[in-house]
Amino acid sequence: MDVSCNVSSIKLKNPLILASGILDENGYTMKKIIESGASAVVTKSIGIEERKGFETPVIYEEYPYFINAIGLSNPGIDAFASEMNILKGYNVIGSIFGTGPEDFSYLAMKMQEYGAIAVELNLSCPHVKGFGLEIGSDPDLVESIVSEVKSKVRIPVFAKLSPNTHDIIEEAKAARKADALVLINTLKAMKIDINARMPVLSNIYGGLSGKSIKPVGVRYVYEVSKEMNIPVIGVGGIESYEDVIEYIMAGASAVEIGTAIYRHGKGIFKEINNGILNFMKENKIESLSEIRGCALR
Amino acid sequence: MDVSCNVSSIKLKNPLILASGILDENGYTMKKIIESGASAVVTKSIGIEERKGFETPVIYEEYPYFINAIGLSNPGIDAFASEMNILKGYNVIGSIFGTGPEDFSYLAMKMQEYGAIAVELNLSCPHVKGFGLEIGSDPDLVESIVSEVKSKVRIPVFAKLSPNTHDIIEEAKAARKADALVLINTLKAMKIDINARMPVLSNIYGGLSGKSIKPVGVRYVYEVSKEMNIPVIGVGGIESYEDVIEYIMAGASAVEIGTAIYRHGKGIFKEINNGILNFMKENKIESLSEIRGCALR
Amino acid sequence: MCFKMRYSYIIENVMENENTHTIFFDADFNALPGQFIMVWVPGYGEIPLSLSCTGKPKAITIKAYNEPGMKLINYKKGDKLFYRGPYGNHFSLVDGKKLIIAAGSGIASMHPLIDDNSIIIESLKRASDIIFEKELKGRAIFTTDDGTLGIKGHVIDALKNVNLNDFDMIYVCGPELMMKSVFDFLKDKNVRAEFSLEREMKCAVGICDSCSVSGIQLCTEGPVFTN
Amino acid sequence: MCFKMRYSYIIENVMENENTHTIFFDADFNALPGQFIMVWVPGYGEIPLSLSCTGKPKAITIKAYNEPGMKLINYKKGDKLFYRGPYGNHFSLVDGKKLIIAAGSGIASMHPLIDDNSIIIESLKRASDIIFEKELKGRAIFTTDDGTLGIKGHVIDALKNVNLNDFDMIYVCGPELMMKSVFDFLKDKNVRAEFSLEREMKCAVGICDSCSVSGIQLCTEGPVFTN
Ligand SMILES: Cc1cc2nc3c(=O)[nH]c(=O)nc-3n(C[C@H](O)[C@H](O)[C@H](O)COP(=O)(O)OP(=O)(O)OC[C@H]3O[C@@H](n4cnc5c(N)ncnc54)[C@H](O)[C@@H]3O)c2cc1C
Ligand SMILES: Cc1cc2nc3c(=O)[nH]c(=O)nc-3n(C[C@H](O)[C@H](O)[C@H](O)COP(=O)(O)OP(=O)(O)OC[C@H]3O[C@@H](n4cnc5c(N)ncnc54)[C@H](O)[C@@H]3O)c2cc1C
Ligand SMILES: Cc1cc2nc3c(=O)[nH]c(=O)nc-3n(C[C@H](O)[C@H](O)[C@H](O)COP(=O)(O)O)c2cc1C
Ligand SMILES: Cc1cc2nc3c(=O)[nH]c(=O)nc-3n(C[C@H](O)[C@H](O)[C@H](O)COP(=O)(O)O)c2cc1C
Ligand code: FES
Ligand code: FES
Repeated sequence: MDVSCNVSSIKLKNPLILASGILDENGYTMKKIIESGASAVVTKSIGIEERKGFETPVIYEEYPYFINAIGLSNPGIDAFASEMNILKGYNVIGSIFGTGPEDFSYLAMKMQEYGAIAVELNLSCPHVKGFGLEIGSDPDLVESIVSEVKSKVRIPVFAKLSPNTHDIIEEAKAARKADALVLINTLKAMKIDINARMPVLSNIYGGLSGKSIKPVGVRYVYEVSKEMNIPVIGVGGIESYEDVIEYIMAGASAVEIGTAIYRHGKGIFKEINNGILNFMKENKIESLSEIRGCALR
Repeated sequence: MDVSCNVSSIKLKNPLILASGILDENGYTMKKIIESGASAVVTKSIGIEERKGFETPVIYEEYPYFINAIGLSNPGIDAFASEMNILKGYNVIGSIFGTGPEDFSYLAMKMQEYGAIAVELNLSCPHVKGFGLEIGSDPDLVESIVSEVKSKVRIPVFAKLSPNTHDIIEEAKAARKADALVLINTLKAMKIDINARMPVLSNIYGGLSGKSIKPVGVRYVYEVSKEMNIPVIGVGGIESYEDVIEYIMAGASAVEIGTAIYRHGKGIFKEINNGILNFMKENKIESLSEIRGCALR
Repeated sequence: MCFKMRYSYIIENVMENENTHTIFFDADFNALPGQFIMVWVPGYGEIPLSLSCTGKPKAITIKAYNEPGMKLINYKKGDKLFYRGPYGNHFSLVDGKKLIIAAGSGIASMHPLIDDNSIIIESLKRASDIIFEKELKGRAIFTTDDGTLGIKGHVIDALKNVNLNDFDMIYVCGPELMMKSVFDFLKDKNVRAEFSLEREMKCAVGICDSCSVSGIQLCTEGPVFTN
Repeated sequence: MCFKMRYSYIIENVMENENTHTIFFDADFNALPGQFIMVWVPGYGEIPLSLSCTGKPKAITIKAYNEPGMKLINYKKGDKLFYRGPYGNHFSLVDGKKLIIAAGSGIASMHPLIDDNSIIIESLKRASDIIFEKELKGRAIFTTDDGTLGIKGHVIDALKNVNLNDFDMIYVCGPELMMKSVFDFLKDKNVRAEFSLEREMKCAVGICDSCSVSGIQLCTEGPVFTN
């Protein structure tokens, strides 16, 4: 049985990638995650300059909700070189964010220089003004960012899109020059504590991730896989091997896992991998390509 | 202690309204719901002609997910007269859907004639082609529908908007002539059964409701209440009195409850009402207006 | 309460008559006579079906009319049966003597009630419509439209000849007209009776209003009602 | 595992010294010495604080530096204390003799460990920085930077005079430099020791990477580590 998979020109030993923003600011942490069974890690989204991110509280948790407003805290692309150094020889996908084509292409080139096997454009963070969501909802800007980055780097370029939209196909088409689409980022959401009578997150709004958003994530992967011919990486609410299979049947080439780590720990990658192998054995599936997109109608 | 509330010119004995589409196709059922403690009911969305809706399965349930694709099944506005007749003297809000200003204003007039205390425009059903979501994402169309309906009926007009959007404020502004906004409808989502290897819902896509979407609903209510001066009715994932208080603190004038009924039964209205009263007592709150919007920053 | 879609493997598919089959499947949920499940036939639809065996193995007995039904009766041993549930309330279980009144496939939901302490009155169109022949043997009074088995006529024609006071409980299931006639017949008699109603069901969890009668949801507050 | 935001009522706010307060609150979760909670001061921020009492009532002892801290030490009896947790692992509980080595507010997390079987070495800037004076009485060896109490010097100066083999466990908490010096001092001695580390913490549930040291998350795999 073969759980390996290809995303554009990248070959992965299994479809399980660490999602951006979760345990991936620190080189040693990312190394641990890969040693725990992930086939690759996506770094925290890195910008041109250091950002402290928002004041605490930056997360709110009440299963099945997980809302975060970390605020793109990151050390800046230059300082990040030292973390990338720790990861030489490992499968690292560099996530980057910026305000326009110049930022993104500069950051992408840096990531390539640092040894990233691919670059993931964060076009979709829902809670930071001027980045992410605001970019993601402007198809022309998305198109020019993707084109510009593609023209500047040799490594594959993934575009991570926002689920806070009414027309994912329009968005996806704007990003069609990317080597793969990553769906989805978090849903803009919030929590008010009724006893404190105020929003919990210092930023008020945050991004909903985890279990609650899986049906939305699967739908985006399905919709895009059905309408377009482009590799898709599925993200959102994956907690079990069943969830991974669901995304793959919806058309995903691979998946990213984030929030689930807080309940299941880093062991989740091995656990899910074993689950997938068992499922394949029971159902006499030799390779994931047999079931990829099989639910598409 | 006073749990009554006003939504535009309508006075309700408590803030708990039955949401559209749940136990509200049948006059006797709606009567039962009001007798169980709801201050008003919103009817199932009614169109010009009868619609059978989609083939089964039309729901998928796996707590905390609830996905439906009923497909706007309804008897048509003429046949619906007999259900409305059963409800004479009760607080019924008529939900309607159509393809443009003419449909909506015709249906609204009918609802007024049938004795509805208000009309709710369904501008947001996410899974039926040509209705709802497609309309809701066209601000000009929304604006002309709301204007047209407002010019034709005396009863208050509520506009129910879609959460499947990147800019709720743009949408809300298009509907600003309405007497209140209703936020939110379901999120477009889907479920694939990995053992059957196909989507569960016959329509493939459905709307995600229930617990999972509460943080998204609260955020929409908060965002609109903060930016605009228009009454808002909060909907989405309400299961407990805490959830109702959360929506009210986000600025909601009243709330609608739907999916929670399948776990809590019709008794949920009395239960929640008691919960609200206890909360008010413990916190020395005399009237809901004291806390309405108190979390807005 | 968690009703997510599940599946069990089919153990056996028994043809009861031309278009009625009993499908046994290997499931370990708890259920009581009168409860039903929503059976999903992927690609064809989802339909409510009573459990005709509530122990181990479980079974459904289906008279195929529509697409999902036709597909279902062709399922083979080892196939997956998808379903959610069980849903609904159940027949009261009594220790004493039971009278079971059925018409057509209504007998399916009452099959688990049949034992040495029960008498069955069953009405059929014709003799060849009979199902559960073995279980009914020696315990059943039949009526048929064409007189090919038992009394020519309807359930009431058989019911008239029975001493109702012999029974601690009467269970009824079948087409609504038939149940109405039984209900009316029993109205002024001092007997305990339970009726299982069947209506179109879409959600089965009490929110879509498609199965409602007088503001009551058959799927959650029924399908069994007392006289 | 459910760490949603909760609140408890404050029972008492005891001033330990100028800017250090112990706040007792009425909570019934289970916790062990060494664990911490994330305290939310609405409008001001959220900070990790060790439980300085783990029984009933619970308490936190905070040395106020930043905005949330300043706000917190002014909380009154009857106010709501918002928090989530408890988080992290805990000190090993041993039956025998314990040596507790603390500097500054590091003593807070080890307060629940103090009993008749323990000796404390505490290092302070000056005598007036002392907290938990009553509990420490007769059990503590002090060192101060300015010599206003006990030995003038650092923990190591006190540690040198102690027979380490008397102790079944050594617990250490304080600034990282101090812990490093203790760690190095103990390196070639054959003793059991546990160190509680403090780093910036944002999520406390092991996903934000802000508290990581060599790929280990202090919030979930720590804060207590063995030598
Ligand atoms: C709680 C409950 C339990 C049920 N249990 C069983 C069961 O154990 N076994 C079983 O076979 N069915 C059972 N049914 C009925 C079964 O679900 C339906 O037959 C099936 O869903 C098709 O229904 P439909 O109305 O969609 O028929 P359609 O697809 O519309 O059927 C086509 C035609 O067949 C006719 N028809 C449908 N069903 C019957 C019938 N049973 N007898 C005579 N004419 C019929 C319809 O009137 C229609 O004219 C049950 C229904 C409910 C609500
Ligand atoms: C697991 C854990 C448990 C903790 N338990 C406690 C506890 O029980 N009691 C307690 O008082 N604190 C405790 N802390 C520390 C406390 O959380 C921080 O002091 C507080 O969050 C402020 O931290 P900051 O880094 O944001 O400081 P800032 O707001 O950046 O502080 C401003 C300045 O004060 C200095 N400073 C901050 N804290 C200290 C300190 N404790 N000692 C000396 N200088 C300091 C900083 O270096 C900085 O220069 C704990 C921390 C962790 C991680
Ligand atoms: C704490 C946290 C931080 C995140 N930071 C980023 C980020 O920096 N860049 C990004 O593209 N996505 C970020 N995300 C989104 C995730 O990568 C992912 O798209 C989302 O959480 C859905 O997946 P999940 O449900 O498995 O977590 C973050 C998510 C969380 C929970
Ligand atoms: C089964 C079902 C049917 C629905 N039908 C309608 C409808 O006809 N019109 C409408 O405006 N909303 C409809 N909705 C959306 C609800 O009114 C509500 O906006 C949504 O479910 C979120 O609230 P909840 O989480 O309390 O259910 C339906 C929801 C469900 C679950
Ligand atoms: S089937 Fe939906 S309410 Fe009964
Ligand atoms: S505080 Fe976030 S990983 Fe430890």
